[in-house]
Amino acid sequence: MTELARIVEALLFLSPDPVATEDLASACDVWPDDLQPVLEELRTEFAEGRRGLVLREVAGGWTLATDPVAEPAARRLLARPRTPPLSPAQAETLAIVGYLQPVSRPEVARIRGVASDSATATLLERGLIEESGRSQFGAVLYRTTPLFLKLFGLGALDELPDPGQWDPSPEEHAELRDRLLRAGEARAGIAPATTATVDG
Amino acid sequence: MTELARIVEALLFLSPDPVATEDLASACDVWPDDLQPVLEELRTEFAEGRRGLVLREVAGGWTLATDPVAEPAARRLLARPRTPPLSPAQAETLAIVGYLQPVSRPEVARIRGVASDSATATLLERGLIEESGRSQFGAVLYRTTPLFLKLFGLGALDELPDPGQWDPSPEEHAELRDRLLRAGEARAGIAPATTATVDG
Amino acid sequence: MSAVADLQLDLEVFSGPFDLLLTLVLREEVDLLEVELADVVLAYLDHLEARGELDLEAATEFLVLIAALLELKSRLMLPRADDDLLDLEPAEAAEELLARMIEARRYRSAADHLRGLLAAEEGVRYRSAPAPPWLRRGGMEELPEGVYSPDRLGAALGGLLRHPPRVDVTHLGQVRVSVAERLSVLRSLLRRGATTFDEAVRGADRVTVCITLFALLEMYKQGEATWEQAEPFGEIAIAPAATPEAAAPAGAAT
Repeated sequence: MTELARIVEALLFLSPDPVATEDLASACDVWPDDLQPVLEELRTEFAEGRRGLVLREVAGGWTLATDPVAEPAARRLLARPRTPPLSPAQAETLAIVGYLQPVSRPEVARIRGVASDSATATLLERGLIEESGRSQFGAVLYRTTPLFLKLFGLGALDELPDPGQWDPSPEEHAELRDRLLRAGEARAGIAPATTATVDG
Repeated sequence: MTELARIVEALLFLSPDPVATEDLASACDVWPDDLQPVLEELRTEFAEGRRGLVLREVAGGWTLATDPVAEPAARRLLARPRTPPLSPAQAETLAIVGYLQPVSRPEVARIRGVASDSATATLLERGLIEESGRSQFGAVLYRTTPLFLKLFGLGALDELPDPGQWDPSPEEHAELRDRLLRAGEARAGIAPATTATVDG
Repeated sequence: MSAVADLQLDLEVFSGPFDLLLTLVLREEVDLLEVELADVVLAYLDHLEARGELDLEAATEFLVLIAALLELKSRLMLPRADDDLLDLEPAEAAEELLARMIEARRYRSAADHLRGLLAAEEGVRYRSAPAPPWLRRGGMEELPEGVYSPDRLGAALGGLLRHPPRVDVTHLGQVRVSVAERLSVLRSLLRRGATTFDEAVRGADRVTVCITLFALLEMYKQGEATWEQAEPFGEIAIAPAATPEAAAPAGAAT
């Protein structure tokens, strides 16, 4: 291992958060370009399945994490539990904040069709979202945190897939529209379209 | 690397304190004797001068530590209090403490209209504010620190800018503290005579 | 805000005076989607009964406000808050509803994706340990001076000195009609004989429709008119309560 690789390994061990390439470079007093071969070396060294640790690129930086092979033992050794899974309400709220940030609570409620206050509170408490100023009406706005990216294994927000991929196909779309139109016409049929006769 | 060695590496990475051989063994669900070759393997792997991390056997057991080669870089990366941008909540809380100090936590909450515990905790953690005794009602009081002055490039507290240029109603001449409290209460919708409970 | 301001509500999400509810809704501090507006109307009817008299001005004000809230709520439930959705054709309504369904479904799928990502991270742990002692010492001396601007604090303080703007409801619908006005319209129609509710509100906007209905209620209560509706959503026939004069042929031919 080169000395530079040794230093970077130590820095990643010590840093509580993922470290961006530029920050690693300035700490090591080298140019970011000089760090590329070192990061490649470490990436090979800590490739998945080789060791107990894996080098990961998350939340805009580099970090070391454990390989899942150690999870049962880690659970026995450490009292600290892993991040619990998200409830459907929490996951939906997080998805809306993730894609639309900054977004206000009423906006989340409008999209979900139900109030999302306790889901929002839980996500705040778990540090997955945070406040990000206020809307023009004074409602608190929310955005996701670097911890969100880290825990979900994302390098950056733009790694979230295009949500359009979950939209219905053109056929499904047409069918849905037909069904809605029929329902709409049935409702409109009740309203008087013509002048009704007045009974005496 | 054997699977057992990988697991032990991960456990030593995760554990902030030295881990006894017996604890490692029971976490890995093996006999302590089975762990000896693994520990030898890791001791060679993490021998001094080989990597950025060194495996040490200390009084309490086994622990991973950084090699001294990385110390200067680690200091550059981590040994300074962090100065990430202030969030709106942190800036508001810091402004209140800066201008009104000493100020109590309930006062901050009344002015901001929300409990400001996480912002306060972050400012404390970063050394920008500190506790400064208790109010006559027993609430913790806060004031800014010398670090605060330094990070804001101020020689003394009276160099804080006159808030007049940002004051929405500069014609009012009441004391700043009273005006902030009244504005906070007005924003919270607390009309003096009515009692409204809003279940968020 | 006389009689309306007196109206005290005790709803699931809010208890307090009606005008405060309005304020909080406009400031997005109470989620209108959670407010049962029907309960507000019931509370108002109780309130009226307790007062034992009808203040036409206050009644108009209440109707305008509750109509505005209803409109706002219906807008909130449709995708684009700014669009004028007042007079939607069935086809347009279907499109709006469709867009809303697709949007909700999109984020439900995105939520499933996120839960999948989190599940895939099962067993990945990060180190969390305090910095070693040699790293904790010192630091102060190496700090960059003036990394933050004091103006940020001044601006934050200025924001905190701001009082909320007085709540302006004019954009929700101005009081252009009053119960008294609609009473006189109904009375003049009825002078020509029986009529229908549709006739009384032909071409009128939603607020006028509400207030006309209220005026009609009042006439019924006073014994000035009778009304009848054969089936739900059917025609409302209105007739003068007193013996009608022979319908004058001079009326407009429809």
